[in-house]
Amino acid sequence: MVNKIYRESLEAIRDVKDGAVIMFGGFGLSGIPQNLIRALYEQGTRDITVISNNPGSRLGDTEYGLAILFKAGRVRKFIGSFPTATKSFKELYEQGKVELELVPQGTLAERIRAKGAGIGGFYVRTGAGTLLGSGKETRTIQGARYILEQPLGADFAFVKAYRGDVYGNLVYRYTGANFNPLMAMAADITVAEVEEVAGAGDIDPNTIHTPGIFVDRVVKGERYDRWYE
Amino acid sequence: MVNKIYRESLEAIRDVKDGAVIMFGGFGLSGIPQNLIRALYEQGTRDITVISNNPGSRLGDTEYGLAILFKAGRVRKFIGSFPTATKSFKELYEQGKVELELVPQGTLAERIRAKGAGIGGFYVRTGAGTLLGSGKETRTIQGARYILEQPLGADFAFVKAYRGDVYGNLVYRYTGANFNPLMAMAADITVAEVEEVAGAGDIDPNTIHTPGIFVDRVVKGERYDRWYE
Amino acid sequence: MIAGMSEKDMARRAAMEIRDGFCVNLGIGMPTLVLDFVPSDKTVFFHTENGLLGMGGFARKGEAHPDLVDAAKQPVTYVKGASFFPSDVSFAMIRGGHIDLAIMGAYQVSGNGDLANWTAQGMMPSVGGAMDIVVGIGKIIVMMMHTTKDGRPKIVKSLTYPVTGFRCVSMIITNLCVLEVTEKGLVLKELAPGVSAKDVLACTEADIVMPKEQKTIS
Amino acid sequence: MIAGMSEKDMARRAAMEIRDGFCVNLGIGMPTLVLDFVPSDKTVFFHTENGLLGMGGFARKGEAHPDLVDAAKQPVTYVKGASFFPSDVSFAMIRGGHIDLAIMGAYQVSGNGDLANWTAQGMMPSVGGAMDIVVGIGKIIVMMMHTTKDGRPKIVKSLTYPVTGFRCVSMIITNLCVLEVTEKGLVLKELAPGVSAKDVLACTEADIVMPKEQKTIS
Repeated sequence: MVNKIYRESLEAIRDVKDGAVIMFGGFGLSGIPQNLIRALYEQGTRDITVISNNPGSRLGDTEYGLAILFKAGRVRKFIGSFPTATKSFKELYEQGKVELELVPQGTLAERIRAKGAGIGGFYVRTGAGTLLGSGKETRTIQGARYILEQPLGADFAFVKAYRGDVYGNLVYRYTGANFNPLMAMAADITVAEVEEVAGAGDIDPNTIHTPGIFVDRVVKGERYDRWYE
Repeated sequence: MVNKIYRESLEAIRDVKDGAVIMFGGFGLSGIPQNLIRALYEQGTRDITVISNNPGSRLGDTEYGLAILFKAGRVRKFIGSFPTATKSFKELYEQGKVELELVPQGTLAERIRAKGAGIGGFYVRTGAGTLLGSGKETRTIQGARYILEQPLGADFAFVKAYRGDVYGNLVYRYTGANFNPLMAMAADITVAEVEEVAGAGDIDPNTIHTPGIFVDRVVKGERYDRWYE
Repeated sequence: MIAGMSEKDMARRAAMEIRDGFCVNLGIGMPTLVLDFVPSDKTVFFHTENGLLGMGGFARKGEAHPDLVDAAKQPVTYVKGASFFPSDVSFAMIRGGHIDLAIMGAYQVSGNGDLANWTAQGMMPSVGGAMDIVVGIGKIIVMMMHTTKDGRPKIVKSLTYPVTGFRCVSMIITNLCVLEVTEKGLVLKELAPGVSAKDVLACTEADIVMPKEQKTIS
Repeated sequence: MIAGMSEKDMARRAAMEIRDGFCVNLGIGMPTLVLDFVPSDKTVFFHTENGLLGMGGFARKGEAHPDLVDAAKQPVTYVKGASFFPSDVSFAMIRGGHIDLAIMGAYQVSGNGDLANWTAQGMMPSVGGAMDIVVGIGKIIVMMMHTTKDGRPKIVKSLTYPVTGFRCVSMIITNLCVLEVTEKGLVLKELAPGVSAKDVLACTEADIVMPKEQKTIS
């Protein structure tokens, strides 16, 4: 019988090897898998490629989320849309200690979805003719300039949902969804941390945002920081 | 103040002109905008292009849904994946009285989504090397053969939801969603018929399937046939 | 003509390919019989292309809802843990390689696993999700009668019907036998009770590799 | 240097471009001030790229939820009729042409409406949704100070900063004036109180078409 529930975050990410490519859901601090990030930090995994909208986020003088991995020098490369959000990334970047692949946010979302949906590539106008479009195959469609974008996958996706059940069905809340449902589709192994574990059949099947087929492991997050008052 | 509610189906489709390209949500008889279809029939609109998974559906000896438009000779062309579902379409097709563009179901869904999402085209393996892929641009990606597919839009989308509110937010039920949320994104004007009209703010914003931005008109369906016991 | 297995026995044999935790797409017609043969100690989610993962069975009188149907447009039920979703997500599951197994019917299968099951000459064509399934789902089992009604082989050297997909079939379960599609071509794995390897060869056009022994399906 | 309008007055002027029923994307920073100037008799849904249509305002103490933020990662509220959705749907709204208006900041705008607002030389680049917005949203209003802090023109003949999008800006609202981007180039439509056409010309590098009369923003 299938039961995707793991007892703790560390257990759910134990097989993540040095050099892994990992997608992290979240936008700023909303919808980030903070417990899986902490577990990965504790585990000491190195040389990872991070795919995420931001490399962590700053509130006042403190940096949260993925920033702990960057600060600790665990990340080889960042693929995302808005790295300016953290000072620790900026410092590493300026010292040439971390690689950056900058992707427009909508293209990032669409590339991840493309991987999950078996799309071999797609054309968008976003970035055509700009620095971010340079080197990409260009095509004129109905008078407008488009560039070809590639699907983007990963070894692991770490996502965060509000609720999840034993089959991996997930429900998000507010703007906590963001990249999470897309990343869940695009990785070899998807690990979801949730605030609440629901029993089999307890989630109305009409309200499920991520069907369990996209999720391999579910773990109840150990601790949720309250960043705002 | 915005209020997208129309009083009756006929009013909601009055400006559909002869020759219009119209998408119809639904799969078989599930999730079809049956009241809008009836209104279009009553209005007498001719020479339309129908984009839909099926050209109606048969139960026992009777044909329902879009079949009434085909039977009445109102349709110039059908774009869809499974026309075998109705005898009336088959007869017209064999007599050369209706054009058929056959599209694999997943490609149909993705082409409609592409139009709604501003994607200029995309590559899929589906159909490559087959009759349905013939004439399409081919490309080898990581050793596999892909074909280029185009976005597919329409003048109107007629969709059906379980609930809708004054802002056009929609909620579907069971397998009633199917093509409806995609078509709602891909047409110049989207008309939604719903079983229940909800007040402003009555639908939990976390459970909305189609945000109101994609929907121009909402009408409460006058009559819902019960096809099954 | 040799009868071999009944459709139910074929479905029972096909169900043995379903492992615990699998998500399985069932084609219209004969493959839906497989629903009845999944042991209750396995968690299996059946996918229907119109937007449901976790199909139960056919709805009984009083259970049917007009907006709850399967790919054949028949009213169905759903199981605990099921989810509903629109067509783009349904085909993301299929095309994106998320579904473990598909069981479908066929007009013809060739020795290298090419499949024809969407249309024939002179027929009004319909395709549905067949072409998406054959490129997206890693394991495809074809479940069909070994020959046409008038006794012509359906397992052929090369397809004469319009192709659905290339080298996509992994296994063929017919009323006569179970064949695996391998690098070396078709291999006869199992025989239906009362059917001999010679019987199979007699009504198959494609070459078949014969292992020393064939198991009989019990 | 002439002060011209305050940021609030610029936001008030920008808000006048919002029609009943509009869906509007507001950029980070100054554009968010527009939220306060939409008259209550208009139904306007504010879009934030991270997955909310129907943003209310900034959350007050006690209202904030960690999973309810805007594009600037600030805690916000939502209005009646709002909806939440994932990033692909959010950018389908943007790229697919469903949003009526975007109001954003800029480093530079050229006379033909080219826009630079994502990075500068020597800066670590960040792009967010800016490049998606400029290709997808039909009407783009830039809201910015007329010059840099040290007085150099931001409205230029051609961009010296890396381009975000080409011929995408429809209107520029600065502390000094309102300019429309037309086929003929920039046209001076309105002046801030106490500002003359000559003042505007003095700190603008791009050519400006001067209609006979300019309205003063009231």
